[in-house]
Amino acid sequence: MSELLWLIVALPFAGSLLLAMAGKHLPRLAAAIIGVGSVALSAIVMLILGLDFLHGNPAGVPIHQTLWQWINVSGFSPGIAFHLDSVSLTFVFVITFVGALIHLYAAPFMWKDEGFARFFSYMNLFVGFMLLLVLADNFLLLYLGWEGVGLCSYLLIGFWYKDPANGYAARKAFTVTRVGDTAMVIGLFILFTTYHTLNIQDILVATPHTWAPGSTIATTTAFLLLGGAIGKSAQVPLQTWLPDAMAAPSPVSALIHAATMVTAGVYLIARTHVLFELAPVVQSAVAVIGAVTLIVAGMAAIYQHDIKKVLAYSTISQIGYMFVALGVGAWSAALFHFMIHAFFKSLLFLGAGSVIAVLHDEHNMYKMGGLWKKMPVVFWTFLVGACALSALPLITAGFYSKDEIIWQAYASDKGSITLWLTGLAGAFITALYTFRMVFLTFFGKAKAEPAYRQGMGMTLPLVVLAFLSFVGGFIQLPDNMGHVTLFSHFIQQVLPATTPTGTAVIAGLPSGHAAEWIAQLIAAIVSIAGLTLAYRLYYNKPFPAAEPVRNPIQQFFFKGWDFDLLYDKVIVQPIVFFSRIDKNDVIDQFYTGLASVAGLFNKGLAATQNGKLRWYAMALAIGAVITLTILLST
Amino acid sequence: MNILFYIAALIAIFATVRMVTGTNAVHSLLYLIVSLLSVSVIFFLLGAPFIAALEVIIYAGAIMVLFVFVIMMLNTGSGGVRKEHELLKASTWIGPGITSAILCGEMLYVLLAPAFHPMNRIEIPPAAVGALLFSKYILIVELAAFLLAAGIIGAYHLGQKPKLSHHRYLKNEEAAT
Amino acid sequence: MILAWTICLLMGTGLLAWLASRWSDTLPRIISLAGILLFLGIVLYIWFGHPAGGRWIVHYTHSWISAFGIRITLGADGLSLLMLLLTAFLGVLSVLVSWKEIKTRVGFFHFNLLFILAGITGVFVSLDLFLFYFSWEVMLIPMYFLISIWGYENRTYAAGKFFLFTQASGLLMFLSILGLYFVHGRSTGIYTFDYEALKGTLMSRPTAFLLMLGFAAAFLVKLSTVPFHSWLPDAHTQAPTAGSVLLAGLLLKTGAYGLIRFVLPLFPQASHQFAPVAMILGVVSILYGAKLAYAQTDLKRLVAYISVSHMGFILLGIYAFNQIALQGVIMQMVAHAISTGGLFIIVGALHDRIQTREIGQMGGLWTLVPKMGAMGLLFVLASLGLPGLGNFIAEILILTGSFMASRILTILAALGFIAATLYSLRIMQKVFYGTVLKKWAIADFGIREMIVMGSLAIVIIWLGLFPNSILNGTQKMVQGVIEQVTITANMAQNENR
Amino acid sequence: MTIPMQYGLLLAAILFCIGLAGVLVRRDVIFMLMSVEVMLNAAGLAFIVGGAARSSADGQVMFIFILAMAAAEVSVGLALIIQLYQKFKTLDADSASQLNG
Repeated sequence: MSELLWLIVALPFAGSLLLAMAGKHLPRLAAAIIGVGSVALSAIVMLILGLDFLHGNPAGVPIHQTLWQWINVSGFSPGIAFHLDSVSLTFVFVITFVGALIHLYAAPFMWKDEGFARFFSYMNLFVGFMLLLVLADNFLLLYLGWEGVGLCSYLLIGFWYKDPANGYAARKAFTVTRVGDTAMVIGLFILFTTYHTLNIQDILVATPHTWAPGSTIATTTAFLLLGGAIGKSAQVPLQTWLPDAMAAPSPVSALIHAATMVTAGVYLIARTHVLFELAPVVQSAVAVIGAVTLIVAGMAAIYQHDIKKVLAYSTISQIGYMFVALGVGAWSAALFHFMIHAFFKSLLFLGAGSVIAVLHDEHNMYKMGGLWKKMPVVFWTFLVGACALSALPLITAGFYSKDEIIWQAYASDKGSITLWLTGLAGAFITALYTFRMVFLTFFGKAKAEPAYRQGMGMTLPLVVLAFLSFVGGFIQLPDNMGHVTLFSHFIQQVLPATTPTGTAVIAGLPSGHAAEWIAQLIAAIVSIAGLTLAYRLYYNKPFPAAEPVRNPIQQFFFKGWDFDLLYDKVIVQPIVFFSRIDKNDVIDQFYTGLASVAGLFNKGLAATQNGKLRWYAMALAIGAVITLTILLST
Repeated sequence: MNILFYIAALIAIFATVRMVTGTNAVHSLLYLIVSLLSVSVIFFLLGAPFIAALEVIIYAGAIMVLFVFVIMMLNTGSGGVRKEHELLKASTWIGPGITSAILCGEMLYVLLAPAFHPMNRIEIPPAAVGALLFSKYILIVELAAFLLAAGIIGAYHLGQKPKLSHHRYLKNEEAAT
Repeated sequence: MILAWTICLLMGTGLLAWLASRWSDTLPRIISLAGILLFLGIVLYIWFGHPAGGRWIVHYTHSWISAFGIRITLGADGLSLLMLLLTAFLGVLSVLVSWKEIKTRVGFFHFNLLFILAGITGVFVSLDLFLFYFSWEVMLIPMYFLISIWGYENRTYAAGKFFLFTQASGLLMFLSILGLYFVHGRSTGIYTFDYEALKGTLMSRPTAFLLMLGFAAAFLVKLSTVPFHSWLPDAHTQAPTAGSVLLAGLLLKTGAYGLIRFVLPLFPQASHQFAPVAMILGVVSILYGAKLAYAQTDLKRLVAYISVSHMGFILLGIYAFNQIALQGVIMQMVAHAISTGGLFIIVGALHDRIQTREIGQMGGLWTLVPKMGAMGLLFVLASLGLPGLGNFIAEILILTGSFMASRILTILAALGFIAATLYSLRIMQKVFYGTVLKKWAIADFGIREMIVMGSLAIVIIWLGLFPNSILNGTQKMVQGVIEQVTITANMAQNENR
Repeated sequence: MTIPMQYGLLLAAILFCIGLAGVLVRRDVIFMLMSVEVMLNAAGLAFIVGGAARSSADGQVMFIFILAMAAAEVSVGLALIIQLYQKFKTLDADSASQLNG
C-alpha cells in the first residue's frame, strides 16, 4: 500500500499541468472534473493509506519512499523522497480532505470566471506543493514545497490581476514571506554545514548529541527557522501580508490563508521540535510571539468592516494560539487546534464567500444584514463555524482544541500565568469579533437582496465542514472530561507529550483536576461573555450602510496597529528612495566621466589641427629648436 | 681661389634673402636661380663638377622651368601682390623670424665649436659617383626610381582638369556641393 | 579532430549563409539552422557517447606556429561539453528568434552569428593559451558588429563601450599569457603555450599574483562584476534579441569558464590570496545589481541588471573553493543562460509588437497575450530562484558551498533572494498585471516562438528537477580542480611554516 | 690655403634657415614651394661639403638622391598648386584649411 504514497503528491501536480497546458481548449466541465477530481483522488488515496497506517501500523513506523536522487554533490545529496508519520499524516489529511471540499465548492463558485481553468491549475499546483512540504523527508524538498506554496499564494492573490491592487497585495505577500524564508534558508546552511545532510530525521536524531541545550548555534538555528515560520504563518512582525491577501477569491482564502499554507509554520516548528527544545530562549520566543500576535490580530479584527478581513485577522490570531501551544511544548494541542481550525475557518471563509458572491461582491458587513432567513443553510453552517471559533463550551470542537491550549499555557512546565491570561483575553476578543460578524451579517435589517440561491456543489462542503467542526473535537477530550486521547496518542508517536509542571508553578494556585475544572469554567465564561458583549453592541442595531466612522484609536486598530505604515516608512520608502537616487549607476557615471575627460583631451588636440600648413611647419620648426636646445644643453 | 668661395657664398645668401622677401613671383624665381647658380659655383670649387653641372641643369634649369610654367598658367596678377604687403607687418614675420634666427644661431654655435678641418679640393670624377651609386646604394637608387615614378603619376593625376559633366542635373548637383 | 571539425563547420556555415543571401533572405536562415543543428547533433553524440574515464573526453593537437611553441590543442571534458551543448542550444534558439526580427543584411547577420558561436566554441575547447586568446578575440568582433549594425537606437555607443571594456581587459590577459609563457620558458627551457604544461609552473608569489590579476581582469569584466559591469546593461539593452541571448547566455559564461579552467588551476595559490576580494565583489554584484535592476524602467535594461546580480553568485561560488559551490556555479551558468535568455526573448518579442521597452507604457498584457504572460511568469520565477527550477539548484548549491567558506558574506548574498523577489515581481506587476493602458492590438506567441519558449521552459524545469543529469557529467572535472587547488594551497601553507 | 669645412656648413645652415623663414612667413604657396627648394638645396650643400672634407663620393650620391626627391616633390607640389588654385581661386595656403580637426 505504502508505495502509493507518491500518488498523493503526483495527482494534483498532474492535474495542474494538464490544466495549464490544455485548460484553454477544455470545456468548463472537463476542467472542473480534472481540477476537483485530482485532489479528490488524492484524498481517496490518502484515506486508504491513512487507514492502513492507523490499523496495520499501531507503532506508527514511518513510511518512507524515495522517488529519485535529486542532487548529489559531494555529500550534498537530498533526494525527492517522502516521509509519512503521524504528524505529516494529520497535515496530509487536512490538505487533501479539506482541500477536496474547497475545490468542490470552488467549481460552482468560479464557474463564470474567464480564468476558470487557470484557477484550478493554480489550486491543484498549490495542493501539490503543500503536500510536498509536509511529506518531504529533507529540508531542501520541504523548502521546495515551502516556496511553491508561497508562489501559488502569490498567483492566487493576484488571480484577478486586472486590478493593480490585487497584484500589489500578491507581491507584498510573496515578498514578506520571502524575508522569513531567507532566514530559514540560512538556518538550513547552518544545519548542513554541521551535519552534512539535510535529511530531517537524521538531523533530529543527531542534534541532541551534538548541540548542548541553549548553545549559541542551536539558538541561532532555531531562531532562523522560526523566522521562516513567522513569515509563512503571518505572525508578528511579519503578519502584514495576510489581511491584504484577502484580495484572493474566497475558496483560496479558505484553502491557503486559513486551512493549510499559513499553518506551514506550525508544521515546521512541530517537525523540528527537537531543535526548539534545545533552544529554550527561542521556544519561549515562539510562545511570546504567539501571545502578542493573538492579541494584536484579535484587536484588529474587532474593528474591520470587511467580512473577509475579520476572518483574516482571526486566522492570524488563531495561529497565534497554535504558536503559544508550540511555545509551551504542547505539541499535540497545537496540531489538534490546527486541524479543528482548518475545519471551522475554511467553513467560515466559504460561508463568507457565499454571502459575498450572492450580494454582488459586497465585502462590507455594514451593508449586509438579515440574511439568516434568506440563506438558511449558509447561516446555520456559518453559525456552527462561529461557535467553534468562539469556543463555546462543550458542544463545539473549537472549545476542546482551544481550551487544551489555554490550559497547557498554564499547566505546562514552560507555561506561565501571563500566557494563560493572554489566552483568556484572546478568547474573549475572539468571541466578541466573531459574533459581531455574525450579528452584522445575518441579523438586523436586510440591506441587500441575495441575487440567487446557491447550488448543491457549494452547500455540500459547508455541511460537511460544519459537521466536522462539531464532532472533530470529540476525538480528543480533556483529562477531566472523558479523557479521550485518540489524537494526542496518535501524535505522540512522533512528538513528545507535554510535560506538566511537577509542582504548581505559582504557589497558592490550585493544580491537578480541580485546577483544570476551574480553568475550563473560566474559559467558558470568558467566551460567553464575549458573545454577550457582541450581542449587546451589535444585535439588531441600526448601523448606517457604510463604512463606520472611527476615532483615531479605532483607526489604529483597524489598520492592524499601523504595522504597514511603520514598514512603509522604515523599510519600503528608504529602499525605493535608495534605488531611485542611483538609477543611473554612479559607477557607470564614473566611466562616462573618464570618457568625457578623454573627449576633452581630444578637443584640445583637435584645435591644434587647424588645417593651416604654415602652422604645422611652425610646429616642426619649434620642435627642431627645442630638440636642438635640449641636445646642446646636455 | 678662396675668394671665389666667399663671393659665391655672399651672393647665394643675398639672392636667397631677396627671393624670400620679394613680392613678385617671377622676380623671386630669378633670385632663386641666382642663388642656385652660386651654390653650383661652390660645388665646383669643392671638387664636385658633376654635381655642379647637375645643379645647373636640373635645379636651375628643369625645375625652375616648371615653376615658370605654373606661374604663367596661374597668372595671379596683382591680387597676390597686394596680399603679400602684409609681410611688412611685424606681427606676421616676427615669430617665424625669431624661430628661424634661433635655429640658425644654434647651428652656428654647433658648427663653430669643433676644430679646424679643411675641405679638400680633390676632384671626384662622375665615374666614381656612378660606380658608388650602382653598387653600394643600388637599393636606394631603385627606391628613388619608385619615388620618381610615383611623382610622375601623382603629378599627372593631380594635373588633370576636373571632368565636365554634361548632364544638367549632375552639373547642378556639383554646383550645389 | 572532431572538435576542430565542429569549429570549421560553424565557420563554413557562416560563410555559406553570407553567400546564400545573394539569392534569398530565407536561405541563410535555413542554412544556419541546419549548420547549428548539425553542431548540436555532434555535441550530443559526444555527450552521450563518450567513454567513461580519462581526463579529456576528446583531445586533439596539431602544430600551428612551431617557432613560438604555439599549437592547436583542443580538448573537452565534462564542463567544456556542457558549455558546448549550451552553445549549440542557444545557437539554434538565436537563429529562430531572429527569423522575423532581422530584416536587413540577413546573410551578414548570420555570418556574424555563426562566427560568434565558432569563437565561443573555440574558447570552450582551447587548451593552448594562445589559441584561447585567439578565440577570445574571434568572438568579440562579430559581436561588435551584431550590436552596432542590428541594435536599437543607441547601438553605436553600446557597441563601442562593449568593445572597449572587453578589449582592454583582454589585452591585460594577453600580457599575462605572455608573462606566463616567458616565466615557464625561463624556468624549464621549454617555451610553450600548452595548458597542461603551464599548469605546474613555478613562480614567485608576487609574479603569480600579478599574472593571475591579468587573467582575472579579463574574466571579471566578462562576468560583469560590479566595478566593471557598466558595459553590460548598455550592450544587452541595445543588442538585437539574438545578440542579447548570446551575450547573456554564452559570452558572460566564458568569463566564469575562464576562471574555472585557467585562473584556479594555473594560479591556485594566488587565487587563494585573491579569494576574499573576489567573494566580496561577488556579494556586492549580487546586491548592487539587484538594486539597479529594481530601479530600471527600461524592461530590457532591468533584465540586463538581473544578469549582473546572478553573475555575482557565480563569482562567490568559484572562490568558495569547494565542490558544492563549484557545481553550483556550473549549474548557474546553464540555468542563468536559460532563464535570462527566456526573459530577453520575451522582451524582444514584446518590443517587436509594441515598439517600446518602457515599463510605464505596458500593463495588463496578460489579457492580450496569455501565453507570453505564462512564459514570462515562469522565467521571472526562475530568476527569483524558485525551488523546482534550475536557478534555485544553482543558487542553493553556491550558497551552501560558500557558507562553508564565509558565513557573513553568504548571509549577505542570501539577502539577494529578497532583492530578487522585488525586481522579479516588479516585472510581473508592471508588465502583465494591472489594467491595459493602451489599446494594443498584438498577437500572442506563434508556433515558432512557442517552440523556442517551450524548449527553454522544459530545460529550466528539467534542470530544477533532475540537476543530477548535468552535475554527474561535470563532477570529475570539478573534483579535479578543487583537489588541485586545495592541495597546492596546503603545500604552500606547509612551506610557510 | 683651404677653406675650413665649417664655412661650407655655415653657408648651408644660413641658407636652410632663410628657406625655413620663407616657408613660415610666406602665405603664397608658390613662394613656400620655392623656399622648400632652398632648404633642400642647403641640405644638399651640406652633404657635398661633408663629402669634400672626407674626399669621398658618398656626399655626391646623397645629393643626387636629394635632387631626385626634389624633382618629384616639385612636380607633385606644383600639380597640387594648380588644383588648389582651381578649387579656391587663390594661392593663399591659409585659405586651404579644410583638413582642420
